[in-house]
Amino acid sequence: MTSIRPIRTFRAIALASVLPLTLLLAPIDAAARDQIRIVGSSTVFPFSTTVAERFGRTTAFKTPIVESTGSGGGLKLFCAGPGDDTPDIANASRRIKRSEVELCARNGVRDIVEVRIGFDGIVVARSKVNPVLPLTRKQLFLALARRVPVAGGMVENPNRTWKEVDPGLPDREIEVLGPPPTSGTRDAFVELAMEGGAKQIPMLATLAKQDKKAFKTAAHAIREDGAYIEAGENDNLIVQKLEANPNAFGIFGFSFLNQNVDRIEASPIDGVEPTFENIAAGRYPISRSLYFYLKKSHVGRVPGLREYIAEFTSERAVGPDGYLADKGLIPLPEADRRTVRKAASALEPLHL
Amino acid sequence: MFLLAALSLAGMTVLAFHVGRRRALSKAGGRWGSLRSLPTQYGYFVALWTALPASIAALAWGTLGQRALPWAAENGLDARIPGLVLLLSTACAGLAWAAAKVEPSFPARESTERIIRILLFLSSGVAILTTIGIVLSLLFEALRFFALVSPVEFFTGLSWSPQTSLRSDQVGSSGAFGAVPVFTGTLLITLVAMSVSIPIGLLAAIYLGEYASPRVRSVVKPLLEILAGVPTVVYGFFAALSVAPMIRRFGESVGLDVSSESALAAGLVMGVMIIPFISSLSDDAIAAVPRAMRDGSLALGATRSETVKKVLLPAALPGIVGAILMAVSRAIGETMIVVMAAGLAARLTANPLSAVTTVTAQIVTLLIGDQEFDSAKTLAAFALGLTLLVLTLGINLIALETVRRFREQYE
Amino acid sequence: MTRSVEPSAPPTADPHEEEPNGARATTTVGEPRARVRAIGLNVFYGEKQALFGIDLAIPPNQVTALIGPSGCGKSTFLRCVNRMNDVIPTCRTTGRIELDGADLNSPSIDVVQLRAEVGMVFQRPNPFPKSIYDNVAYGPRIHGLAETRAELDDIVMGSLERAGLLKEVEDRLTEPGTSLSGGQQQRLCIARAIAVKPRVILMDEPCSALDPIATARIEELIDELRESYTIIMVTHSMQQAARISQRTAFFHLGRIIEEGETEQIFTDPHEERTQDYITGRFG
Amino acid sequence: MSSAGASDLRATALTGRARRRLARRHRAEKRFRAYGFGAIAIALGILMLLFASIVIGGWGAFFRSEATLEIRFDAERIDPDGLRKPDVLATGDYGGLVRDALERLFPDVAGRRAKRALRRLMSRGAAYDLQKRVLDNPALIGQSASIPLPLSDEADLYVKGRISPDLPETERTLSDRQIAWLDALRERGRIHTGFNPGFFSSGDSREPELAGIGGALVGSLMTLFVALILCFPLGVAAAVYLEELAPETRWTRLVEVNINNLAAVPSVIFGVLGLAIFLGTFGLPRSAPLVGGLVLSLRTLPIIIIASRASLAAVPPSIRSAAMAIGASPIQVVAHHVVPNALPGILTGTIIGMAQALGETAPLLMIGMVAFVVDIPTGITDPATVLPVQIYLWADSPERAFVEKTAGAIIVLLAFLVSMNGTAVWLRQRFEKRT
Repeated sequence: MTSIRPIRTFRAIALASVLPLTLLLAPIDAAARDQIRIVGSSTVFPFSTTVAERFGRTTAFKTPIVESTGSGGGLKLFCAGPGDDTPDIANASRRIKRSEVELCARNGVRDIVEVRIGFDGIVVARSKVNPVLPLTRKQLFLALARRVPVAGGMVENPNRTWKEVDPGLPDREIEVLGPPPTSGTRDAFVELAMEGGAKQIPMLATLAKQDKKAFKTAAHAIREDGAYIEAGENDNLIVQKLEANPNAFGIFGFSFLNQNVDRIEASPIDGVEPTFENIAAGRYPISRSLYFYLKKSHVGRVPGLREYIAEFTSERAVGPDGYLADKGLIPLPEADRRTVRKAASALEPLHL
Repeated sequence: MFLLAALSLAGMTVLAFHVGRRRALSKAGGRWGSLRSLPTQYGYFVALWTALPASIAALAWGTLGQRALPWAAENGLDARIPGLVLLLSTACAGLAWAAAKVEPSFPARESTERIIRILLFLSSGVAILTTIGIVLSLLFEALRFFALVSPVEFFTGLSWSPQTSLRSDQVGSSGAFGAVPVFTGTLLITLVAMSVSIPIGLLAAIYLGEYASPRVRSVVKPLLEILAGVPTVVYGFFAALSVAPMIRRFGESVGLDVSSESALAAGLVMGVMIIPFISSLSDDAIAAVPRAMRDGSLALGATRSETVKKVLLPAALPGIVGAILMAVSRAIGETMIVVMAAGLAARLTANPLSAVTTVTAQIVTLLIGDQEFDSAKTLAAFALGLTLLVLTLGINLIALETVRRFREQYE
Repeated sequence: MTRSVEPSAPPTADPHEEEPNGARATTTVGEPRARVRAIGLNVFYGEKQALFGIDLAIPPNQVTALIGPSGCGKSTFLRCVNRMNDVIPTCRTTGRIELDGADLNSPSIDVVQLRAEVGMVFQRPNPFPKSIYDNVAYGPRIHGLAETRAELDDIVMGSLERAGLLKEVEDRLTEPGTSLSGGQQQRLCIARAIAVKPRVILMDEPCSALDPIATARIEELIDELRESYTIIMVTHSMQQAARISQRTAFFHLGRIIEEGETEQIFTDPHEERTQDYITGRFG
Repeated sequence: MSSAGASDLRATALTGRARRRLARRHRAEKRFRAYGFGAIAIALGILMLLFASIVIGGWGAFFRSEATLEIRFDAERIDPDGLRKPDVLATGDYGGLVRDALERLFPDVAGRRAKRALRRLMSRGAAYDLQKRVLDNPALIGQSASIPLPLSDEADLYVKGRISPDLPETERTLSDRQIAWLDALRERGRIHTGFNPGFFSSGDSREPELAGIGGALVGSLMTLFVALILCFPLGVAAAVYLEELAPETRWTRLVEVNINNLAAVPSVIFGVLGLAIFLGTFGLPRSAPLVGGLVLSLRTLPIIIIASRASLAAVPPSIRSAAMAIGASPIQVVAHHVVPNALPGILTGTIIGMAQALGETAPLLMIGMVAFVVDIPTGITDPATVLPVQIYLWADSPERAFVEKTAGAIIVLLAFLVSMNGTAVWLRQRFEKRT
């Protein structure tokens, strides 16, 4: 035991054990917040962070902190209360729910400002190895719905191959990698593609007129027998899995298609290709709006909030030639942009 | 500011140590013999009484006084100053009180040791506090979930499909919350992982312990341990992008229908991650078998492998079983690999070639999803977490009990 | 290549090839019949030499006691006879050691077979964590000495009987070997060793961990076993050596100082150092 | 050499059956040995495969390409009113300077689209770089200088050879024209690829060519520091209490079961705990290394306690008896003799626990550390992120160039891990040599 001197070691240990006690002091240091805090959707995250970074670099304000928590988790934090320890902004890939607004109000978060920032197209894509396969929403519905109409009744989806869905399609097994039920992307896909497809089937179309609820139950359920594979929220991973598995289709956001044009190719839906122009013009059927929500009460308390909104709604950010377009955000029509900009700068509260 | 506070407290503690020691010496008139304890022990006594109350005060201020921060900010005050003052004055008071107690007849060592004993005892209680904290932070939300979904459905339902609606104007699909497929998925992946890691880990441990030269051992063992340290995110990519396609191609070449996200891929990679847990812990267990056992067997003319199989492994069994159970709970708790490679489809199947999901993967996706935060969907995560906690507790109790029984038998 | 007797000689894969005294292997003619014979045996642990040119002949069916102060190389010598030194990676042997004329360090020697021929009993009893029966049956099982269960039973019972343990454990054969007392455990280990029917039994201070009563029983047993086995025993107890051995070798600093009939060594040693040791003046 | 016959021990006694049996046993032995070797070969092979694939993919992250441009610091664009006020200088149109310089290099480029395509060759960071230069030295205004400025992520990938010009134009993110411009710049010797110090020193960025792991690295170190100074003393104290002082009671058994159970609780649940207790009850700030460290210390505590107990138990009882016999109190025995002797083992366990904490992602998801943080944190209550989270975030970014950055960050993380494991090994070997 020559290399360790017990007594000295003991003193070192004694001193080391004082150290954690000093940690208790750390909260003393927590001063009032001087930077914007943003939480929410992972879909809005790339755009929100781009604006935040630019805002931080070109103004005297600190760069906002943006967290990727998912829309629901973000709104939960947002609605937790009006204090400085809650976020100022929540990003969402869907509109806020009435029940969420009510909950916010119960917690003292009253004046919420809604800002719509643009569109996100949802694409159905496949590896470039195969030729482009145009699809219709009806075909998507028949391939992915849990129950489909056969001979006047609804049965568990019997279609194993695309050919069974539509004789014009190739004789390949149906395999689609898509978002899980917890995802806003899935939600939008179901509402726009599946519901749209269902409406083209006469039997369901009549049902839609008679019993809206029953129709939606039929239209929104996605099959769970393995043809539709719930892959995680990581769209990059889906893209790479498509490369490894050329027969599978993937469902994900437009910006990932944009960055991987050398590897994957999107199917035109109802004859419309998911291009920047088509989505912006509203021609592509599966696209949704992206939002962020802001606490009016924090404006003036947290430095830079007003300026951040101004930057986010400015033409150089969300315009057709703006830097967010480079990142894959599809701009709103010009009139909408103007309305949004005006409402946002006036901090008009949300009315559902 | 924090640094200033920490440094001043540390400084005061060191100062208190010297004050206590000097004071004891001067009271004793330089004659150590008249002191009941060593001078340094008086030092420790005073130092303890300086640092301890001050830290408790700081904690109290940090958690309670912090709430005063916004108020202070609005009134143009720096709320940190009173905290610092509180800290230093408590420290001074403690120092003064303890220093006054320093007398040659004062049993400083006993006094200090009593405090240290209490501190050590409290440290051991942190584990219990943590468990209580975990249970509490899961329980309430889990109860809210069970108010929405009956526990009978949760524990016995064979269909997991949290497809409830995201918005009120939508209609949810099945919205089934039967957790059985989620747990069987976990079981399946764990089984695959174990069937990789147990043979490889155990054989590696045996080779390193019984055959490899010390040089090889000293290089290979730490290399193996790196496998356990690689972040699971990295493994997730490896599983999803390298292993899964490989299995799929292989499966297609022999005419099997393999899902592109298979339990097999996730399980194999998880198994690789777990190898070092098994190999390191079993290596220790085998090395702990007395040398005399090994020599006794060899001296009877047993070959090394016979010695290993017939003497060492049975003797090391409790340790190995413990290692395996620890690895099992690690596999059950693993999240990222599954999220990336096994998919999220909850299917009741025993086929490792199909996509399954696990409890942890569901917890993560439920918690960070886009759905509304007051739905059964989000709350389900807490119910799953609580069930998982109870489950691992059960495994551990069994493990401890098994190990104890084996020990009794062999000691 | 005759340098190999020097401590600094490089380890050789095939030590007996460079055996400098190889010629003496043929000089066994005329000497008394020996079961184990060492000729110029050197053992090194790394750079350190533990045995220096040991020459020793051990006759069959006798108890040979190896005595000497701690660290003198007795146990090292013992472990050469069943090549247990192979377990130590740094250990290396030159010179010759024979069992019934067969060179034990020859590469053609199968260590596993050798150890079946040369049993060993250790300082501390080391029963396996198995039942009493399985402990004794271990050797016969691995060497395939019994074809049927009945044969195995015979071997086990016979060995326990010979080790004088059968009466004590007859009705508890399935209990773990570790449940026995120290002396019983040691006799179990002896039973385990003789179950393989070895020619030689090595004993490394077999009684040092036992109380006097258990020691007496073991000594009795050793004396009985002498009839059928050649026993080499390391001991620290002069009395024990005097009581039960027929021949004694005195080791000191890795060399044999003196070797011969026990009676002669203890009553009329030729060497002064032997005299000093057995009378307790050093050691 | 002895005769062949002499080498066979029981030449006459060994029957053919026994001989075959012996041969079979030796074959079994060889087989078993081969299995063991194979197991290690498989494990190490996978490790190598993993490392090789990461290093090949991520090596490029340590380099970046720059183009040297003739920048004219035009007062019109930066400081129209000529007052040299810093807040005016900060908002100047530095992107315009870069654009001007490019257009001077390629005067025949006309049309809005073409000019935009040309501008997109340069990183947005070029403007930030010029802004910093001017703020540091306002005298530059009105001057000209030739300055190396970063290329955009896609141009960088092309220069590094990761985008093939042979692909059809529609299948790559760079157009034929952009590639022609880059080739022209290269011919004129204006493009250099060199070590990218920014990768280690900068914080996160949405532009792959500007993004660095500096912030995450500092965040990781702070988080680990907090976790270490908490769980090391606590872990050792708990281990000492349980192993040395505590009587065998229900309480100690309860604690023991608890510790073993905590070691197995999924780490994501610790995140839930941190959210409820540290953020909810104690009101600590979100995304702070302080909270991350607290959560990770609870996660690592069981590992350290288990390792410390094992190494305390390995201290020979004779040392305790010896100290006890000269009249040391139990606490003194522990403090002066047992703990110092067990220290190497304790430290090894601590390092391994820390290495695991270093790689954790899931619990930090819950306490807000999965965040975009540009500023490098300066204290443990500043918002920060950690390396594995940075990897997780980059892996989810659409830009292709982040693939390389992700692998680069993984290399750094693995390097940390390997060096921590190395330290543990070194300690262990020192310890083994001593005893």
